[in-house]
Amino acid sequence: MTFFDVFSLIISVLILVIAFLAINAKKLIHSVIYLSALSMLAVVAFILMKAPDVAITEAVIGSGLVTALFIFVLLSIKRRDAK
Amino acid sequence: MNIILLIVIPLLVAFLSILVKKYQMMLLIFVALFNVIILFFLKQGMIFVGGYEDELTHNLLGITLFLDVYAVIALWVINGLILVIALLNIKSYQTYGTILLLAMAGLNGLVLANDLFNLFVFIEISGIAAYLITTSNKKPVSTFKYLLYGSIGSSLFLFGIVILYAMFGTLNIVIMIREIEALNDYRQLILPFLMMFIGLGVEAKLLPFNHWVKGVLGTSNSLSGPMIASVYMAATTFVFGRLITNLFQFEGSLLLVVTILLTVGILVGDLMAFSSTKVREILLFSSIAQSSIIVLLFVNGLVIWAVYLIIANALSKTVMFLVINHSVQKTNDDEVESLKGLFSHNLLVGTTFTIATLSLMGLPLFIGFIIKLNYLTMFAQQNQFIVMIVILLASLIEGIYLVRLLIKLWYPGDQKVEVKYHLAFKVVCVVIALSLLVFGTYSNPLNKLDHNIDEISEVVIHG
Amino acid sequence: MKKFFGLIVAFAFGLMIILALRNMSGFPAYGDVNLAERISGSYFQSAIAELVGSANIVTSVVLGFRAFDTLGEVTVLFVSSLGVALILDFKHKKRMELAFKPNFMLKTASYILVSIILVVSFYMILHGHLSPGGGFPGGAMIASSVLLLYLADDQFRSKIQGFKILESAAGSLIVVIGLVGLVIGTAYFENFLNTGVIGNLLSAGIIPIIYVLIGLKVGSEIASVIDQFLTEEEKS
Amino acid sequence: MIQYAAIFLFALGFYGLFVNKNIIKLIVSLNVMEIGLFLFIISIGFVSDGIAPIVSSVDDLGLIYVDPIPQALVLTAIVIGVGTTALGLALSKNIFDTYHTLELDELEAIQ
Repeated sequence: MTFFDVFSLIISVLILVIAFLAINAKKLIHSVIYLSALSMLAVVAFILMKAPDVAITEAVIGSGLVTALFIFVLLSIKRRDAK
Repeated sequence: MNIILLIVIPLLVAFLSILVKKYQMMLLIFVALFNVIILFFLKQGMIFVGGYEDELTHNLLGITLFLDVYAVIALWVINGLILVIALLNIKSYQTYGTILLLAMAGLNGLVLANDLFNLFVFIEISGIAAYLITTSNKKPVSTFKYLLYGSIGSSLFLFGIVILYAMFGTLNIVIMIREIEALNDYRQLILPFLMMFIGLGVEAKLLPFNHWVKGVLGTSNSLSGPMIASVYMAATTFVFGRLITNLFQFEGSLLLVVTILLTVGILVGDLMAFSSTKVREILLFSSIAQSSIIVLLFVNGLVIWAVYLIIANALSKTVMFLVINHSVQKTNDDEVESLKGLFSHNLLVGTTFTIATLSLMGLPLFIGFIIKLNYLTMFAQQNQFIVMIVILLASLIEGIYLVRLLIKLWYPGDQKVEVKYHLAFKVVCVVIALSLLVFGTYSNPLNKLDHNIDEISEVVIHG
Repeated sequence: MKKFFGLIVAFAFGLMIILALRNMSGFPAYGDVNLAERISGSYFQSAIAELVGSANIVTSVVLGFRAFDTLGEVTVLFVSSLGVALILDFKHKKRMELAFKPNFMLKTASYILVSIILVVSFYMILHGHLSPGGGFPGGAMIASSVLLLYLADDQFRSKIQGFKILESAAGSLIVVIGLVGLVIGTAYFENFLNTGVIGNLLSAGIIPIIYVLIGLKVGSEIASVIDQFLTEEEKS
Repeated sequence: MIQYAAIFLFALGFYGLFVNKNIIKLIVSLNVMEIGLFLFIISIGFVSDGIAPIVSSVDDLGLIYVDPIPQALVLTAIVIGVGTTALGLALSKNIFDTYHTLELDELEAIQ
């Protein structure tokens, strides 16, 4: 098993664990953070599969902007709840 | 006159229309008129976007668009109805001009696409435009459900496309058909076909995923009702038909599963319509049943009658949804009881509504009868008796609840219902009702259309 | 308990797909794909690669052979930013106050950081046809620099009208370049400029121009979406 | 190996859509499903000893490359996914402003 196979095995297991946590997290903020971590792992998987273009796009858009939008919505919800 | 103008001009005008917010409805009317005029000068055939036609191996490098008789009819239905609906809603829905422009571009692209991933992109464009059209119902929860089901459907469709690409190495529908025919072992292709069938089935209101229809159409208004119920349904069923007749090979167990799914869909749709008392719910459940019948016709290869059924259904549903939604908006009460005697005051609109319903039911003298008669005889020839029995039973139930609806709407109850229909309304309803009547009695232009639809597969095969 | 049962069903669903894919003879196993059978094999022949002329073959596919998909996808972003504006349109908008109050140091430091991000994103957009990256990540970086300004500076409100004009201008220019290809050449989105030598900065005809326009459009659209999410109803 | 993980991720996203009732959680599981789908698409085009499809000059067009078409498809699909997610989040913000809850069963009870 070359380094390449071992590393992709670790990444696959990690992706499945983090995805399960993202779906079944109790608090919303945790599930959003797990989603962002999942997106970063997907970037690593894209690099493993020799797709640099997609890796950069997923990194900037997936874990950058989508997580920011989620957190803004959660912020406005927590603010509205507090009132 | 290149067919690509039908997609590109609405996009260009939509991009520019966000600067001139006030005139977006006017721009929409101009572009719709422009599209309808262009339809006269289009020549059929295949065009290459980007000009990448590789003469050496003659395989198509880039994306291609394909126009044949089937697509011309679809374009006529889509652009004509969007022009009509836009004209009627010009005052009440000012801010939806740009979204309707993009919906038109997406639907035209949907019908013309000859590349699977391009088809997925246009499904997304027209889908997102549809979610925004339903926001006019002011019901964010049902819009969110529609968005969710739409995204699930298009993800499944993309999954099916990718499997086909992995197996055949191409995304071009014409080449894919040749390769599938060369393979002709349907058991290999059950997974992608089933995924694409369910993926598109979400948009065409088929059984497994049509939970969103009740929320969206149940609270529809005079813009989102006709758009979703007739224009979007016509476009998606046209694309569905093209894929089913040419790409998918339905045999053996796959055919059995799909037929069961559709027949259950027909019965469930009609029974739900039978049992509901809200006017809009009756209409939306009958349109679910109609779309399942249409897809059933495509699956059994009756392409011509499925096309006529789509046109007849689109026309009658536009009239019915326009009339009902307009009256429900005025009285803002959904129950059939509250609309009793609606037509006793405005007779013209009432007669057009009755013509549309009778043609939907398939009574003689209307186009619905000819279609139903022919496809039932076709089924008899293919001796599929279970399907015939189901359709007869469904049309019986349909007859009962539509007649019951008509009686209630005609004969006035206790309180007086006064709903005014402005002139443009009456003109549109009369024109559509007349076309239903004319094609019912004098149907040889349709037969002329018959033979050149027949060779859809030949044209597609030879490319 | 329901979760555990659901998990079993999901695992079975995934397993079923894998087994179905396995016994499909046409479906290649992971990794042993022969590009010659696929259409993409012909993208690497020198005659055809010269036709488009971009060193990054993925960009030649995204903007050359399958340019119509990218046009469709730019429309999707346009529709979704239009939709977000339609859904969240309050009468009188007010910036949403965040919990922390940024002090002076954060504000000045963030302006320096924003300029660095912008430089990187313009580099990425301009070299879209040479190195990985391109219009989409470049545009998203422009939007993330606007996001940084929002977070670092409390009173910052980007000029929405400016983004709208930039977005509509870039979008219509992309479509017009396609139409010019139709008028001059034979087909829509035809590469009518000469494609030069693969690997140079000024190669691949209209592709760098379109990628710059896409970068500006994606950047302005996501920035206006972020602005919509960070404003809320003024409680008057 | 990553292809199996991608298919299981897709199935996990499906499971998330059926199990969750909270609107934000639904959007999260929709994103999980789409990430799984993108990983699957890229794994289709992977060639075992190929290199990234970036050509430095004309003469080394002969090397073994990875399939560029799935990467082009995923580039488009990622941005389409962002569009749908932004719309879904705007809708959820609108729903919360009017109904003050994000649980689907409570919302259906209200409607």
